[in-house]
Amino acid sequence: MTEKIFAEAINEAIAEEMRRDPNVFIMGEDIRLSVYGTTANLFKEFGEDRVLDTPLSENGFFGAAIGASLVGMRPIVETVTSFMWVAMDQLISQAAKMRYMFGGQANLPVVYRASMAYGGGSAAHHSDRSYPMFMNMPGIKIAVPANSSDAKGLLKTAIRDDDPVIIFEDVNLSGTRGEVSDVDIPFGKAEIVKEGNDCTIVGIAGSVKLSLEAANNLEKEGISCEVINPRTLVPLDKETILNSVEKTGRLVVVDPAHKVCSAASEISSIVAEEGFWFLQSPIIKVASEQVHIPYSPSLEKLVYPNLDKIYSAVKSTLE
Amino acid sequence: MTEKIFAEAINEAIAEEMRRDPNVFIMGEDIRLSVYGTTANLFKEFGEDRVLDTPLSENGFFGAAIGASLVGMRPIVETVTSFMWVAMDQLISQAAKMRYMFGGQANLPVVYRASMAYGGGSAAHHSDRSYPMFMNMPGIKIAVPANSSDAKGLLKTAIRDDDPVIIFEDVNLSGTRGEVSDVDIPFGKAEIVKEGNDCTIVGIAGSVKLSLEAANNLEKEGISCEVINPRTLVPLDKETILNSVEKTGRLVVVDPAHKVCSAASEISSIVAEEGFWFLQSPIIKVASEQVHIPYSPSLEKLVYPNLDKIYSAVKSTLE
Amino acid sequence: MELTKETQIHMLKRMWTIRNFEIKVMEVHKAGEFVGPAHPYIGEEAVAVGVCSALKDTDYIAGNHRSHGHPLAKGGSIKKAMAEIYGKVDGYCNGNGGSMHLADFSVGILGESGIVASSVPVATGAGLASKLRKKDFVSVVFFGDGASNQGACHESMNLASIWKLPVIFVCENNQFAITTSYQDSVAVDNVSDRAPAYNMPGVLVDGQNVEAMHEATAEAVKRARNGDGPTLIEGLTYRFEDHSLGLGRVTKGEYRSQEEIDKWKERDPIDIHTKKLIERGTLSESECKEIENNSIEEIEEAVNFARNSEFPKPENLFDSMWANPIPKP
Amino acid sequence: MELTKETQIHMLKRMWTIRNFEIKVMEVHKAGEFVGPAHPYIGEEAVAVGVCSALKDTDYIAGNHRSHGHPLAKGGSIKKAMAEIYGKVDGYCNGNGGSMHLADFSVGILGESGIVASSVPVATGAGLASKLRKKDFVSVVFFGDGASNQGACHESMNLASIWKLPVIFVCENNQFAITTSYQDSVAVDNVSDRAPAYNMPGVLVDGQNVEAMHEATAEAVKRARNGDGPTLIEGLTYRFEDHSLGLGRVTKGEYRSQEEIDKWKERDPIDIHTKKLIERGTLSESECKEIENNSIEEIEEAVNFARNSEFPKPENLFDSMWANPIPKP
Ligand SMILES: Cc1ncc(C[n+]2csc(CCOP(=O)(O)OP(=O)(O)O)c2C)c(N)n1
Ligand SMILES: Cc1ncc(C[n+]2csc(CCOP(=O)(O)OP(=O)(O)O)c2C)c(N)n1
Ligand SMILES: [Mg+2]
Ligand SMILES: [Mg+2]
Repeated sequence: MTEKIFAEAINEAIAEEMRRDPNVFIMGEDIRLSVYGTTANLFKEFGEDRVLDTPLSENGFFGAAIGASLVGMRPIVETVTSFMWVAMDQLISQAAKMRYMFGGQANLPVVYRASMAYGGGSAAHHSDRSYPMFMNMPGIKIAVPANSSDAKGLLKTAIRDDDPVIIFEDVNLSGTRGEVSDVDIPFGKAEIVKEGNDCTIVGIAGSVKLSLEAANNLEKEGISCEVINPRTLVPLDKETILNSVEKTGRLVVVDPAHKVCSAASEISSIVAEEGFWFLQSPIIKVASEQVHIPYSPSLEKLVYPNLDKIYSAVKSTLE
Repeated sequence: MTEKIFAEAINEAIAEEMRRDPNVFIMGEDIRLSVYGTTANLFKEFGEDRVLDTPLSENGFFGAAIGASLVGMRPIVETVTSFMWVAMDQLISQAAKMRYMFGGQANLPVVYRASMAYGGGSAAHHSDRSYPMFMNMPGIKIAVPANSSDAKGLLKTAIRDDDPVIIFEDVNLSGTRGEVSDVDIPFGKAEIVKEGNDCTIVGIAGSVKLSLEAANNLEKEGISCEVINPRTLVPLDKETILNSVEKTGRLVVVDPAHKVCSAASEISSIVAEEGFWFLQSPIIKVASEQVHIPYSPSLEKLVYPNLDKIYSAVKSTLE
Repeated sequence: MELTKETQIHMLKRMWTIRNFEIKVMEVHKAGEFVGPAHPYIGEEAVAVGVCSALKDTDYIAGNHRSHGHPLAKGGSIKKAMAEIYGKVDGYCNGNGGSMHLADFSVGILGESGIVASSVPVATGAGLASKLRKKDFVSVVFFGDGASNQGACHESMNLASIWKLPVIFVCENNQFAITTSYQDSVAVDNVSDRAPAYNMPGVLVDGQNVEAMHEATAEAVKRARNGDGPTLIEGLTYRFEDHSLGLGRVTKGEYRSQEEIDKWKERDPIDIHTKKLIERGTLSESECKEIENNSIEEIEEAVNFARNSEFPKPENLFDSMWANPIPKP
Repeated sequence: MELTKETQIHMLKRMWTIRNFEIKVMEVHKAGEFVGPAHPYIGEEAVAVGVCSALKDTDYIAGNHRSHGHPLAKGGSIKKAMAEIYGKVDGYCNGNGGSMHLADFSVGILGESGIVASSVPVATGAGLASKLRKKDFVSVVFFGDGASNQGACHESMNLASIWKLPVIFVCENNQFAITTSYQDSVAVDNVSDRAPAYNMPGVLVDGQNVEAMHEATAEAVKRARNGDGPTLIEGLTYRFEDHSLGLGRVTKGEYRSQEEIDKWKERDPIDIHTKKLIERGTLSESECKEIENNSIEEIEEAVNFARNSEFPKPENLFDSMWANPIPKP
């Protein structure tokens, strides 16, 4: 076990998988010079046939990755969450649907790494957190790493998986440090980040860290929260969540995505259906306000989940 | 009040609005010959500057509609739900975000009419029901007409509204007949289709008809359901739903969209948060299975909500 | 250069297979034996057959909603194609796909796409794999005149050109996108005029002439395998039937005249090729007739196969969703 | 044809405004006065200024992430531009947009777009409105060499051409998309070589020569107002600074040599134009200097305005979401 920065952990996962399997390659915009900070040195090590700088044509090269995966390669595509809109057709019509439409003939081991930058004054065009939309559409696995260990372990699993995967890499974690091991992290197994008895908090991506901080502070006030990191949203480990709510009787879901039809909505609705009898109080969603991300720092910070919102949510479940 | 077929009601709304306001025009693929059955005679009446056949370039002409709306026109765009993927950038990056990003300077009175065909053997590429994804993204109003009256009244409201609107026109209703009036139907006001006391059923688009049929049959077994047609999902009239659940204590949401992060998930999560204390039993989602729409009729019919699924959902809330 | 006798005959057979397949599909659709949409390829057979006859089994193709001609031309199983259209478990896709989503990976058919132009980037990616892994295969994509206006075509052609990928872009210009003439929708005279915008050769070919299509493709394949990059081939052709089964209501006669249709029917690709074979003495008239008859029989067998195949079972609904399955949400 | 003295001077002023605006933005960004990204237009001023000086106030423009030059060239308020970059309530967009989303509808600026190429269809639509409602205005869209590879450009140019829309496509070819050379990403030699693929004129212009840009635009505007349709203008230019403030880490010197940068800096558009004005006797050296100094003052005022403006208040978070507001979900 070594300590790594989130961005390094990603880099390491890519390099290791590229060494292991000559069919793995990576493509994206300006990755040779590592504009987004996670592809440093790959070009040097692997050369031009394994590390491809692409033109500004996301629909084109997202689709090219799909085609390459169909004939045996394992492409990794680097992008930014907000740039996926221009490539939705390839993501939805092809990556998500192809295998099923073709009766299982198509293997699609393609990974889209979507960096998810929000909270830093990038404004509405560069601050999307769109995983809930992809959750609605069957066919793509969705990973939401919450720390360096997840970042490496989930990416390695993604690369080895024969289904298409989108990894949403929360840029707010880029500089965070954490233990990183050599083991893959399986999809669909949530992590109980902290045990507790009074209220379950499920956090998503960067919100796991926030939820843990909130839980630690609430502990001092005598409120014992269990914090869960789902790690993947498709598949979603609902058992771990339901078991926790069975114990605590209360649930808060912290999700940086827009609130309506969010991952928080989904998790809430699962528990309202399958864990209803465990519940002692309303399920509270702490998600982003239903507004675009304003540029102005005075407004932007109001939009996302924060400690205060979590405190009051947890407390309201205990009233 | 006169009786009209759903598709006629749409046609009538378009024609009336085009007569009323010279800034209203319609564009889409093969609309002059009314390939999708709702634009008959418009070309004859309004001519080539008001009824535009477009090339196969959804991203291009969806965006052109946005640009035209910015400078004072009121475009209606005809499309099919599944063709919106190729145009997501214009829908999300521009239609949904522009007004807010520009501090309210941009008025975007553009209407996208997305016909939603499913259940007829069109397979995965032509059977999308994607309104939940658009619900997640603020900035677009979403109408889901459930009958001829809605079809006309909501479309007229949409055309007059200064915000972008997507109307999901459920093709399973195309041939249904219903009363149509000359009044606009306001956004954000749900309709109580049938009153009842034991269980609330919220249906979406074509599922309202199904839910009503189920409720009528359950009535015979002595189970009294209240059926609600939200009419619009953005804005969503949660008061009407919450009031109903306050009365009935039980909720089933019937949604033809894929189940995960569906409109059903959202409505369930709202009630689990704001109507929790009214609830006497779990909230049940009856939505499409999390699988692509198979071509084969033997499989396709398994995917969607149907009467039996509604019966057992309602009954389970009463156990 | 004259093509081998074998190729000439092979092409006639394949065109007859497609023609009779489509005739049968129209017949059984009318009889209500299946319900989904289907887009007949009748009149355009020379395009797919000319192209695919210049390919190897190890080469890849991808196509669009007008989907039956491509896999049949590439050598996909006729029976499985028909069974798929019937939504049966013995179809290419076990009934999951239907007419618009035929695919047979075992002979290089990466699949047809109901979303117009959507398979163009995918096929480009197969070409990319060939280059990156230093393989010998080429990748071909069929798309229509309407599709050529989609951004996906632009992006893919640019990618294929800058990376010199072994990709062949085949525009089946049947002159209409449903009811919209390409003259009203494509800003240039010919789709192939756009090739210079991607620094690749663009060739306009008589799409009713199967040998011309073959030759243009053979040339493009040579370039592709040589590492010289992509080619845009435009086959100028005509759809003899309605756009789609079931759309007859709007698509009969209103956007194109009966005269025009009749004029094009005089240029039937099968007739043209048959005449040549007979003139050259490659085949006799009766040998040609025999090929036609054999194909009718073959299609009859395929239909019977499809009719006798089972519908997929409810318990198989989720079968093809994932390579590594996940729990039901 | 020589431009009027007035226009020549106007162009010098506008270029200085942009130059000094950008210098100031870099300075205050370094000082941490605002945090968001910003993409300096230094070196490319002649493109936006040349183009916009050939437009009327009633004409429309739309742009991209390299966004400050376009609105300033079109006559947008300098103070509001700066205040927007500061995220203040007196900005164009009340602080909602920031650097990448400047917009001033009051003078025809339909807005900049952070998503590359995404405003191209939008601008095309403004042109469509002009045609459908028989108005006189034209619509201009600025996009980069990188953007030209996006499908949105293809679709928009095709639409504008078949409908003969009064749209002017201005490709600011500064030769790089972040670190990617257009020579590696655009399959043709010049972006304007693609115009024939849309049956429209394509002109390659020296983007350091503001008068050349003006003239090419004036010609395109004439065509557009005449109903002769769109034009593609490529201004060949160079970005003197890093791609974006804050990205210096990767974008300094690794993908382009200092020599190349220096060579291009010798072709500073302001120098080139200033020299001309002095040579022609349009202005004296000291008059030119005065214009420069005035612009510095003007920018200083703008910065003070921005600094003194308030941040938006929490209660205004939802203000601009809807034209017809809806209840908070
Ligand atoms: C993205 C998208 N837009 C629209 C459609 C509806 N549609 C199906 S086929 C077709 C016409 C296609 O024309 P073309 O590409 O010329 O092929 P053809 O049908 O003539 O063979 C259209 C508009 C679609 N399937 N996908
Ligand atoms: C769709 C999309 N993809 C990627 C980006 C990230 N990005 C921002 S600017 C840029 C380069 C743009 O190059 P160009 O169009 O030449 O404009 P320039 O920056 O050179 O002025 C990139 C890749 C983006 N904003 N949008
Ligand atoms: Mg066609
Ligand atoms: Mg550039």
